[in-house]
Amino acid sequence: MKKFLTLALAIAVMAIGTLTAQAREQIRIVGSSTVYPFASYVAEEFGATTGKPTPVIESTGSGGGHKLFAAGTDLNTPDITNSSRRMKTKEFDKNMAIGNKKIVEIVIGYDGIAIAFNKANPDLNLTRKDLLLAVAAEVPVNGKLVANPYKRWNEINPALPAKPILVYGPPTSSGTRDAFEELVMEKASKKLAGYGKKKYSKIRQDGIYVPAGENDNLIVQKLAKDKNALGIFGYSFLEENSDRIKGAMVDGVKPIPANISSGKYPVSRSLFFYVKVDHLKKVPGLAEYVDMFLSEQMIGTNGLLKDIGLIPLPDADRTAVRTRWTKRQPLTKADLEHK
Amino acid sequence: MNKETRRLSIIKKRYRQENMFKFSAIFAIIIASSFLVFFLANISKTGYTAIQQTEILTEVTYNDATLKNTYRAVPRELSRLLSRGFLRLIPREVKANPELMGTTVTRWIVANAEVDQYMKEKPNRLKSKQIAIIEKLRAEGKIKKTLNTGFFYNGDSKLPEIAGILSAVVGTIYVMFLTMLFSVPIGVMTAVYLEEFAPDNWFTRTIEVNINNLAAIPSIIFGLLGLAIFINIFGVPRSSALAGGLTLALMTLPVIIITTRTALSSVPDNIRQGAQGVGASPWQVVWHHVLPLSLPGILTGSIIGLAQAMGETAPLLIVGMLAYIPEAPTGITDAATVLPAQIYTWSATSLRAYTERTALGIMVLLSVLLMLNAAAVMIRNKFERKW
Amino acid sequence: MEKNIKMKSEALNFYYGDFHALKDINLTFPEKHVTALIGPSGCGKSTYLRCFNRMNDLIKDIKVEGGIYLDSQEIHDPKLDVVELRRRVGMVFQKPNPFPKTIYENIAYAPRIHGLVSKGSEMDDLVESSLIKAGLFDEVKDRLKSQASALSGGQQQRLCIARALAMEPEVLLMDEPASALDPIATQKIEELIYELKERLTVIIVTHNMQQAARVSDYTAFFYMGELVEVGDTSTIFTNPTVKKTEDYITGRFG
Amino acid sequence: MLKVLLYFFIGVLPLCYMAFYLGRKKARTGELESGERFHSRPAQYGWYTVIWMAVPSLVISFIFTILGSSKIFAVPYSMHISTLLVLAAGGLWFSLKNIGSDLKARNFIENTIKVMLVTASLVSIITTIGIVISILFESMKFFSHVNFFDFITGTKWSPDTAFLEGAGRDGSSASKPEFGSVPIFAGTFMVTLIALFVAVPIGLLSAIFMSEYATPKMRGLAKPILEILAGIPTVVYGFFAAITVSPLVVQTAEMLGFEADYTNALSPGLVMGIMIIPFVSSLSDDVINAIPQNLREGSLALGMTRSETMKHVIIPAALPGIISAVLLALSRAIGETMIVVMAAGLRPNLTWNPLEGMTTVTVRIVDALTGDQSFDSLETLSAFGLAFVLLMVTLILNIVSSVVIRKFRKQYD
Repeated sequence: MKKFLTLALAIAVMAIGTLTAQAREQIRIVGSSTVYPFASYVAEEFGATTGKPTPVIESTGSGGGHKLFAAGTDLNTPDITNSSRRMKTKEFDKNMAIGNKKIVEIVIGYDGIAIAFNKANPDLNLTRKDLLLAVAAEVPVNGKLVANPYKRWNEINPALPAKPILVYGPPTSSGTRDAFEELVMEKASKKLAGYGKKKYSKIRQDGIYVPAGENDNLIVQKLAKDKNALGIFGYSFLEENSDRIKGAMVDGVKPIPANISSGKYPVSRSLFFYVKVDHLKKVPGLAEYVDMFLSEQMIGTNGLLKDIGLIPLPDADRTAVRTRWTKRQPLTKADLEHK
Repeated sequence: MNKETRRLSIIKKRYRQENMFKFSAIFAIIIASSFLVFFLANISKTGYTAIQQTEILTEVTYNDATLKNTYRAVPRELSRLLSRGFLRLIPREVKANPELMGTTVTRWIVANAEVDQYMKEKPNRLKSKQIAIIEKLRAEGKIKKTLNTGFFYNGDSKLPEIAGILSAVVGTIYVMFLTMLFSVPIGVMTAVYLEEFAPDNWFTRTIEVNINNLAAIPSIIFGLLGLAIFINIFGVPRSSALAGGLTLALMTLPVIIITTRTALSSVPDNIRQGAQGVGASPWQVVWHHVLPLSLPGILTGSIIGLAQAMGETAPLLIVGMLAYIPEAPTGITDAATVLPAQIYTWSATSLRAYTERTALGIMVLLSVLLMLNAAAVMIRNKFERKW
Repeated sequence: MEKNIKMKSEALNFYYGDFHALKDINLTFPEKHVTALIGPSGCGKSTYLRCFNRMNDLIKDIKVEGGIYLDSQEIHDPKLDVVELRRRVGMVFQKPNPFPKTIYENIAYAPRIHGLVSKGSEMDDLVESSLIKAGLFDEVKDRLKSQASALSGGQQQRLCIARALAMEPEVLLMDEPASALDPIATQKIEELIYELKERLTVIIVTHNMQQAARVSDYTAFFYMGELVEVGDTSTIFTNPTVKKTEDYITGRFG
Repeated sequence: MLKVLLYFFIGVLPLCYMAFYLGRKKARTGELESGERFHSRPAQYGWYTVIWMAVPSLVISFIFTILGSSKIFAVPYSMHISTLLVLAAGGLWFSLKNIGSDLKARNFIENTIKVMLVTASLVSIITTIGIVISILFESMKFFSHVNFFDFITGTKWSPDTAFLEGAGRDGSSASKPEFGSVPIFAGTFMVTLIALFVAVPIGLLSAIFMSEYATPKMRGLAKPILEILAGIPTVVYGFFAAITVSPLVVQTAEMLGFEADYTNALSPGLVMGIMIIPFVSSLSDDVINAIPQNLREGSLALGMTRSETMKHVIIPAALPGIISAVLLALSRAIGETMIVVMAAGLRPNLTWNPLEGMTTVTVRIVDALTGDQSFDSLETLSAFGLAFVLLMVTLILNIVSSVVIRKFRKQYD
C-alpha cells in the first residue's frame, strides 16, 4: 500500500513538474494591418528557411498593437509590434511605467499613399490643394468657410476633367486616413488663407467621400468598373492591382518607388516596428527574425518586400536603422518628441 | 337560381385562390432550394480550379552560386515563373542532403501564382515575354496541372501557390475539442439540474430566463466577453486555441442546455417512478435510467451546437484568431487559427489567386459541416424513441 | 312507413394502408331522423362517420371502395365538390374546437366564406338564429363580441353546433359530441339533438349506450370494422337479434 | 500558471484512483471485520474518499490559478504545490478516519453531485454577468465622454477629433467629434429589414408548404434543404455576398437605370434574408403543427378550402408564435456580423435608398476594434457603446418574443 501511495504521488508531482519547463517557442508579433503583409512575408521566409517556428503575426491595428505591447514585460505579451505610425509619447510612457525600458525602434521603409483610378483613364495630375478641396467638409468661398459645394473636378480647378468627384478612402479607424489627412489636407490647408492658415482635416460626409476598407475586393471591382471613382490606398494595393488601376500624380510626381523613396512623392509615411530588447534572450529566433527583416534581401532596393509594395528606405537610412539595431540602441522620449 | 350561380362563381373564385396559395407555397420552397443550388454551384465553380496546381519541369542546379542566390538554381528565364516557396528551401535541402551539391536534377516544381492563374485562363499580371515562355513550355510538355495536394498539407502562406489549410484544420480541431470539453459537461449538468432536480423558485427561473437570453445574444458580443474576461482578466494567451475554445464554449452552452433539456423531458415519468419504486436514489434514477435513455438526443444536440460553433468567425476575430498562423498549433495555448477565420483572411486579400482557394476552403468547411449535421440526423433517426 | 333516405353507404370498404378498417358496410340514413353508431373502441364507427363528409381525405395513404350517397349523389363523384359537400354535411367533433375568434365571428365565418348571406343585417339574423337553434343565444347574447375561448366546455360545444347549423346543412355528423362534457352540459346537447331532427338528419357516434337510447331513432352496432346489426333503437336495445349486440349492450364487453 | 490547472488533472487522476481504492478497501474490511452491513456500498465509500481528497485541493488550485493569471496575487509555485498536497493528504486522512458503519456516504455523494450541478448551472449566470461587466465598464468610459442621449439620438457620426487624438496628432484645430449612432442603427435596420422582406414570406410559405401541402417525401426533402441554409457559416455567406451577389446587384441596378454602390445594403440584406429563412420556417412550422388538429378539422368540416383554413384559422391562431419567430430572426439579423463586415460598407449613411453604401453596428464594432487607433481613443470605446445598445436591443427582442410565445403555448397546452 505504501508503495502505491509513493508511486501515485510521484506521478502527480512529475506531471506538475513538466509545466515549468514550458517556454514559449514562437515569436509573437502584433500591430498594424499595413505592416502585416510585409511582416508575415518575412515571417514565412524565416520559418521556411531557418526551420524555426514561424512567428505568429496578428493584425490588430497599430493602436491595438501598442496596447498589447505595453501590457507587460512577461512572455505573454508580444515581442514586436508593427506600426504604421510612430509610437506616441503616451504609449512610450506606458511602456516605461510597466517596465519595458529597452525598446528598439525600426523603420522598415515607406508606404506611399496612392490616389488610384481606373487604368482606362488618361493620366491625372492633382495638387494637394485639389485633393483638399475635393474631400474637405468645408471650403473657403469668398473668405468664408462654407459646406463643400464641389461636385465636379473642374469646379475646383478648370484644368481638371469635368467628371463627378467620387473618392473611396480609408475609414477613420485606419492609419492611412491619418496619413492622408496629415500629409495632404493639413499641409494644403495651412497654405490657404481661407482656412486661416490653420490645419484643417475634416472630411465631407455627403457621400462623395466613401469610407472603405483598404484591402477590399469590392473596391477594386468598383474602381475597375467606375471610371470616375478615385481610391486612396496604400501603395502596395496599387502594386498588386496594377493591371486594373493606376496612380495619379500628386503635385506632378508619379507614385513610383523611386519617387516615394527619395521623398519627391509628397504623400508617404514611414512604417515601423518596435522590439522588446529583454525578449531577445528569452525568445529563440527573435534576433534572427529582425536580422532577416533588415537584410538587403528583404528591405533592400531590390528586395523581396518591394515586390509586394514596400518602398525601400534610402541607402543611408537603411544603414542607420541597421546600426541602431545592431547596437540595440533603445528608443528615448526625446526621439519621439523631436520630429 | 340567381343565388345558385352566385354560389358557383364564389366556389370557382375560391378554388382559384386555393391554387394561388398552394402555388406560392411551392414557389417559396423552390426559391429557397434554388438559392441553395445556385450558391453551391457558384462556390464550386469558383473553387474547383484550386484543386489543380501548375507545375513546371525544370533543371535544378545545386552549387555554390545557387546557395548564394537561389534564383540561380534554375534556368534564368524560369526563375520568375517558379514559386519562391520552393526556391528558398534549396539551402536547407542541400544541408539535409549534402550529396546534392554539384549535381543537376530535372524535376517538376510548383509554378508561382501568376503562372497558375494564366494556365487556368484567369486574370494575371504576366508580361507578354513571360507568356511566350509558358507557351513554349506548354508546347514542349514541360508545364502541367497536377492535383493540388499542397492545399491540404501546407499551412497558410503569403504565396498563394503554396497556401493551404492544414494549420487552420488543426486549429479547428483544437478549438472544437476545447469547446466540447467545456460546453458539453457543463451544459448537460445544467440541463440535468434544471430538468431533474431544480425546485421551482426564483433562482431556477432566473437561470432559465438567463439561458434563453444567452441563446439570443449576438455572437460578436461573446467575442467581447472573451476578450475582456479570458484574455484581459484571466491572462489566457491571445489568439490561442484556449481563448477561442472557451469563448465558443460559452456561446454553445445555451444550445446544448436547451437540446439536452428537451431530450430529458421526453423521457416519460413512469420510468422515473419505476426506478424510484425499486429504491433508487434521485441521482441513480438520473444516472441509470434517464441519462442513458436521452443520450441520443443529447448527442444530437451537442453535434449541432458544435457544428454551429465550428462555422463561427465573429467572436474569434475579437479574441485575435484573425492572425497569420502558417504552422499548426501543438498545444492549446499556442496561437491557432480556424477554418472560417482562414477563409475570412483569404477573402480579404486582394491577390486574385486567393479567391479560388477561398472557395475551395469553403467547400472543405461545408463538407465537414454537412457531414456533422448528417451524423446528427442519423443518430436522431436511428435512436429516436417514441414514447 | 316510407321514409326518405338522406344518406347511404353501399358496399363501403375502407383501408388505412394495409389495415382493412371498414368491411363492406351497407347502411341507410332516413331523413330527419337521428341514427346512432355504437360499438367498442376501434370498431371503425368514427372512421365511418368521417367518410360522409370526406374528412378522411386529410389522412395520407388511405383507400376507399364502394359508394356513399347524399340524396342519390355519389360523394366521391369528381363533379361533386368537397367544399360544397362539407357545407351540406356539417360536423361536430368530440372536443369542442371553436376558432380563436369572437363568438360572433365563429358563427359568421362559414356563411361569409360560402357566400350564404350578402348583407350585414342578414348575417346578424343568421348568427342569432343559429345560436337560438343551438340553444345558446340566451346565454351569450350580451357578449357576442367576446372570445369564444371564454365559454365553458358545454357552451363551446353548442357554439360549434351553432357554427355548423349556420351553414344550413342537410346532415349533421356528430362524433361523440358529449364525451368531453359534464352531465348537465351533456343533457343540454342531447335535448338539442332531439330538437335538431325536426330540421335535419343527424348521425351520431357515441360510446354512451344510454345516450344512444335517449336520442336516436335508429341504432347501428359496429364491431371490428363490420356492421353487426342495425334497426330501430328500441328494438336494438330491447330485443337484439345478434348475440354480440346483446353482449355489448348489456355490458359484457366493450 | 494556467497550465498548473491542466497538468494537475493528469497528476490528480492517479491520486484519485488511489483514494478510491483506499476508501473502498477500508469499508470492505470494516464490513468483514465487524460483520454488520454499512450504510452504503463499499464503492460509495471509495467515492467519498475521492471527494474529500480531490475537491478541496482542486478548488484551491483553481482559485490560485485565477488569482495568478488575473494578476491579483501570484501565488508562488512552491506554495501552490505544497498547499495542494497538504490539502489532499488532509482530506484523505480525514475521510479514511470517518469511514464507519453509520457514515452515510451515499447521501454525501449525492449532495456533492447536486452542488456540482448547481455550480454548473451557475456558469450561465456568470456568463451573463461577465457579458454585462465586460461591455458595461468600457461603455461607461465612453458614455462619460459622450452623452448617452446624444449617442442614441444624434444623426451624425463623425469621430474626426477622436480619431486625431487616437492617431496621436494635435486635435485642437478640428471641430468636436460627433457620435450620433442613428445613421449606424439606420443602416443596421435597413439591412435587417431587407432580410426580413426576404425571409418572412419565403420562410412562412415554406412552413405552410411543409405542414399543409407536402407529401412526407417532399417534406423529407424540403426540411434538410432549409436546415442546410441554417448550417452554412456566416463567413461563407459573406464571401458569397461580396464576390457574387454584390456585383450582380450593381449590374442589375445599372440595367434598370439605377446607380448602386458595391457596398450597397441590398446584397448583405438579401443574403442575410436567405440565412434567416430557416429560423422563420422551422419555428413557424412548429407553431403551425402545435395548433390542435381539431381546429383544422373544424374549419374543413365547414367546407373551407385548405388555403382558407390556413389564412383564416391556422395563421391567426399561430400568429403569436409566428411573430415570436420573426422577432427571433430579427434579433439574429441585427447581431449578424460576418456578412455585413464582408459585404456592407463603412459609411455612416442615413438614407432610404438600399442601393447606397451603409454601415451597421457590428461592422463598426469590428472596425473600431481592429483599426489603427489607440485603444483608449473614443472611437475604439465607441465599439463598446454600440455593443451595449446592441445587447439591449437583442435582449428586449428576445424577452418580448419569449413572452409572446409563452402566452401562445399556454393557450394550446
